[in-house]
Amino acid sequence: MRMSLWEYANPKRFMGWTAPVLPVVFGLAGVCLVVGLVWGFFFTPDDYRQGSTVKIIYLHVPAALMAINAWIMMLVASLIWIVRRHHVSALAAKAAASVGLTMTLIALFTGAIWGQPMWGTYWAWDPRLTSFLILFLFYLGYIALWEAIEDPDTAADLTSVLCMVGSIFAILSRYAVLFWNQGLHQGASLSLDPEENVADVFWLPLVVCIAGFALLFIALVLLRTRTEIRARRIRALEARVRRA
Amino acid sequence: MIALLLRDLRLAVRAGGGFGLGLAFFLIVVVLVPFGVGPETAVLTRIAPGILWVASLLAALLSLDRIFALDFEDGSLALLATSPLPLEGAALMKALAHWITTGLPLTIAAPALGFLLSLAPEAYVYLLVSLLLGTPALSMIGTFGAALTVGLRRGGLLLSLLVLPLYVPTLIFGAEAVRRGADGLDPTGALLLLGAITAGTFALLPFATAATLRINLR
Amino acid sequence: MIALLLRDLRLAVRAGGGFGLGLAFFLIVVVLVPFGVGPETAVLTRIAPGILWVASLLAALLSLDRIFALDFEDGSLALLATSPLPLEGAALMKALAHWITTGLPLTIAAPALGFLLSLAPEAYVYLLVSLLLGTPALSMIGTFGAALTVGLRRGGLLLSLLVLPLYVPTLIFGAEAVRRGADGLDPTGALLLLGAITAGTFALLPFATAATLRINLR
Amino acid sequence: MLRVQNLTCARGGVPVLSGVSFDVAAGQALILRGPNGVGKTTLLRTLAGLQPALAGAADYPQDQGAYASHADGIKTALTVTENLAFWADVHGTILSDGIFATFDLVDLRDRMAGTLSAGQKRRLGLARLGVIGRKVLFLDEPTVSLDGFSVRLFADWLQNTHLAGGGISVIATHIDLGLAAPELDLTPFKAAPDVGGGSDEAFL
Amino acid sequence: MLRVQNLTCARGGVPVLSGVSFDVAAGQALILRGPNGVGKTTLLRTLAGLQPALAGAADYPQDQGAYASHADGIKTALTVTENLAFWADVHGTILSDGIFATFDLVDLRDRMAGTLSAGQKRRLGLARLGVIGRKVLFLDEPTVSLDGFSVRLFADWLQNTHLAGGGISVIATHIDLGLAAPELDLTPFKAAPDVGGGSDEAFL
Ligand code: HEM
Ligand SMILES: Nc1ncnc2c1ncn2[C@@H]1O[C@H](COP(=O)(O)OP(=O)(O)OP(=O)(O)O)[C@@H](O)[C@H]1O
Ligand SMILES: Nc1ncnc2c1ncn2[C@@H]1O[C@H](COP(=O)(O)OP(=O)(O)OP(=O)(O)O)[C@@H](O)[C@H]1O
Ligand SMILES: [Mg+2]
Ligand SMILES: [Mg+2]
Repeated sequence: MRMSLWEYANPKRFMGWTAPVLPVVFGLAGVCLVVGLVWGFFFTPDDYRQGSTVKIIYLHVPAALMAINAWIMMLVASLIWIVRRHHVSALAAKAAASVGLTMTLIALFTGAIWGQPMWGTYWAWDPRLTSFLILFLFYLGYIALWEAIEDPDTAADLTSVLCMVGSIFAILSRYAVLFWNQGLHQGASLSLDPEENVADVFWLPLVVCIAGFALLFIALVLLRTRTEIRARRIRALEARVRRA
Repeated sequence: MIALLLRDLRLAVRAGGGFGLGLAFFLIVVVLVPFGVGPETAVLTRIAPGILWVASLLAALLSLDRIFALDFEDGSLALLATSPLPLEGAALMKALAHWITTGLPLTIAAPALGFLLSLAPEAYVYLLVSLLLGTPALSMIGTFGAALTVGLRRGGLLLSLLVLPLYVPTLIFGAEAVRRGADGLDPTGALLLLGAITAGTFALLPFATAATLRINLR
Repeated sequence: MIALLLRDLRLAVRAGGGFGLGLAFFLIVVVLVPFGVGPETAVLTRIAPGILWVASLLAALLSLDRIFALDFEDGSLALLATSPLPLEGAALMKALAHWITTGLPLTIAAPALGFLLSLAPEAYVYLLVSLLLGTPALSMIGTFGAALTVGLRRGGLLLSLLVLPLYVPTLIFGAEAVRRGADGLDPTGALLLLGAITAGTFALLPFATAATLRINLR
Repeated sequence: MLRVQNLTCARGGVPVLSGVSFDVAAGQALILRGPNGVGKTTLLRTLAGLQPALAGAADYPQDQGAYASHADGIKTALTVTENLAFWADVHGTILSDGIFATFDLVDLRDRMAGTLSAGQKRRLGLARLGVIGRKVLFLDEPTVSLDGFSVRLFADWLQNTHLAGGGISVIATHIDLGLAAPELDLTPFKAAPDVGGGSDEAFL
Repeated sequence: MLRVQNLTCARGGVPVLSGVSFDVAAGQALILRGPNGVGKTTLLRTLAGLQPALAGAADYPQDQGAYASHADGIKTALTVTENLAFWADVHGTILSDGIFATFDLVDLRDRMAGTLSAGQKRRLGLARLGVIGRKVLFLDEPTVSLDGFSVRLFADWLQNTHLAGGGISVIATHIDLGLAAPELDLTPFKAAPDVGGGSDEAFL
């Protein structure tokens, strides 16, 4: 019998195949990050306008990208939970949320540190910054809802609904914020149009860093999902012992 | 469904004046701001549209947790869920009742309070229109948030945390419309978007709310 | 009495993170104001002290109705009233627990939020000191208000209505202290008055609160 | 007719009862017995469709079930009549005057529900059952706080009006109602510690 | 010893019972009977000092009274042990292990009170009485929702521990507790429509 892809989402199987995969992903993430950051920090020239401060881009941009990706992953995982009720996907959504929150914070902090030399202020109500602040609030609410509900299945259901409704409103907020204020922030640095891209010397290490962050994100989500599965397993065993 | 609306309105009136109090809170927030910010008219005029909108948002927020909490505690909600009334309809009626007891009186009173904050004279019309268009969305979104947190004790603050980011688009378009009106610019775009949000929330959120309630009643 | 304090803190933590949420509400109010008022830094700097104080006041307010409501509903309050614990002590402990879960985290976080509103750099110290001196008064006054409305369903909004005027002096002196700090003036007078209010409320209100509770328990 | 087959139900994600099967014919009542915590409330809520069953099924005419427990949805700020009228409205039935007499509420018609004594409030809660006109009643300790006279009043209504009209009811109680109805002891159905199906099932 | 003399008590500003007099000696219990709405709850709350009497007085050793009703101050977010420990702390007593056995709570010690069944929660509420060490207990329907076994458990504790230790208790109940105690029917004390003393008295 051919095994369905969904079989990998069975908690036991998931624990099985992630155990060997996890160190590999962590290793790759480490390699990419070390290469990308060292390259970016020590082997690229200073920017003619921004000086050495430009180098914070190697943390800022990948973190910002991962912050958005984490939300998208949460949305997909929530949909899978609603449709197919695979416990692993619900827990993966929960895992992605805390990683996403951390990435959002890193993007906000590095952005703020960058803002001081660039715009002369740590914080401005620029649309992109503002969108990120709103994203941060969404993450906070989502995680708080997970924490507030006792029964894990109920929590998974409710957070899934919140994630779906929240996604619509997050997109709406993005447009609203653009409508509200035109900003100071840079445009996209990675674009198909070569004219718009940052110079190649900055670009290559940036790509490596983004790959590193992406791998790190995957590794952290896997790790946290495994932790959540273990926690649920302990819960189940405790319940069984209590009843016996 | 009308029975539910009437009951909720009657309860709001009986239990210590539901109508008056949302309004009173709005009034007090508007009054507190000059104490905090200082009495200069120029500054107040400048921030009036924003403060009025933020205050109506907070006034709406404050009564949200009552939408379902009492019905949940005394078992009405479970009984409603097993009654012939579709839960989607109940959600809609709850939002409507909340709007009638909070949003509507607030909208009617807002011009008077704009006065306290020296709102620019041109802006009054837009303040009224934007609140009329926008506050129903606040009630509907809030009802959804209330459904999410209904089983939880001390859900009140969690509710604010969940609902406030959802309020952002409504707030931005609403305040922007008033500000543009005050500055003599054209606020139609903002008003249209505001209307679209309200229409969208009323089309979609009753279903999300009903689903959430069903989960929470399990 | 310590047992009551510990129990309340434990309940706050268990029931969905009492600590985090008051804070979150504060954060969100501060975030909403620029959406309403517009993003110009000059305006924001100007109104930052007032908004920060009004926001902490509202954050404190939002959780007030929980101080006694749950204990009243499940009968704990009647049992406490017939226990050897003096009700005055219970009132004090309730206010303290409220402050620890709301006022304290809020004070600690306020500088970070001042940042979002581009608060003048000189004002940070005074923001911190004024909140540290003033928020306990907010909790104590709020506890008194909560005692007044404890028997009433939908007491939440009535509570705001009763408590907000009582908050006015604290708000005025608190915001004034920060504004003076921001403008490079001497804020000592305002801070002293703020401290006096806090001392006064803690000396008197526990008795008023206990008396109110006794009446409401009849 | 109500047919319950091999039902497993859970509370807090833990299976509580498993393999519950019984039939109740139209015009019959069934009394659930069992010590505190055996799962009577859980079973009734599952039957009423308020929570999903882990396994098995309960069949009865759709939209004919009604659940009643301690929390009986009485609004303290409405009068007795207003409370009943609301539920009649929601269920599209008519509030007849007879119901007040049946449940000894005639003197209390215009009293705010919040000022009733425990037993009076309970009678109001039971009167709701007479108003909504549902055929299959799931009753969780319906006579708590009632005095002997009121218990008989309720038993009479159940026997002579509800059951006589082809109704069904499943009643969990620790008190003897004086009904001529079969009893079912739930103790044998207590879920074994290793019975499957809880919300953590997949993790074991 | 508890001595009640010519007590008149009111609810909602209306006198409900008047001229209630009785004595209960140390080591004795008194069971209050009467139909729903006669005023048992009102009387017990008045005796416990939760509401003022319109006339008459109740004498018993000060600070020895305790009131227990349905609303028994259980925090759903605390465990069974934490709930009891809190009340022990407030009353300055020590939470002994034996209390869990007495009220059949041993298996539930670390369970959140919110996850208990109705009867289990009631047992927890009763266990509080064993913890606080008060001598004069005013109990309003203490055995509601309890199964037969638990009712006996409670009656045993009351008889062999509380009363045997010189305690007093006044119990309103519709259920037979199996206690050898005198009963008092409150029906004769029902306040006549023209008895004075309500809050509107001065305006009549
Ligand atoms: C706290 C404040 C900030 C936040 C939340 C923030 C957020 C973001 C986000 C979300 C991105 C990725 C967007 C994308 O690639 O689509 C990004 C990229 C970028 N940010 Fe920031 N930013 C902040 C401050 C700053 C500052 C102060 C600067 C420097 C002046 C800056 C410069 C850039 C640059 C150059 C990029 C790369 C352009 C791109 O890939 O889009 N950011 N930032
Ligand atoms: N979250 C939970 N975790 C574990 N067990 C739970 C949880 N919630 C409830 N239970 C247990 O489930 C069992 C069934 O409870 P239920 O309320 O159905 O009992 P019951 O038969 O109605 O009892 P009673 O006669 O006391 O009302 C009880 O033993 C209860 O302790
Ligand atoms: N506000 C009010 N106005 C008039 N009568 C009231 C008011 N509140 C309560 N009552 C009446 O006072 C009487 C006494 O109530 P109480 O709760 O003491 O009765 P009880 O003997 O405990 O009854 P039960 O056995 O049902 O618990 C009841 O008849 C009740 O209807
Ligand atoms: Mg039960
Ligand atoms: Mg009673």
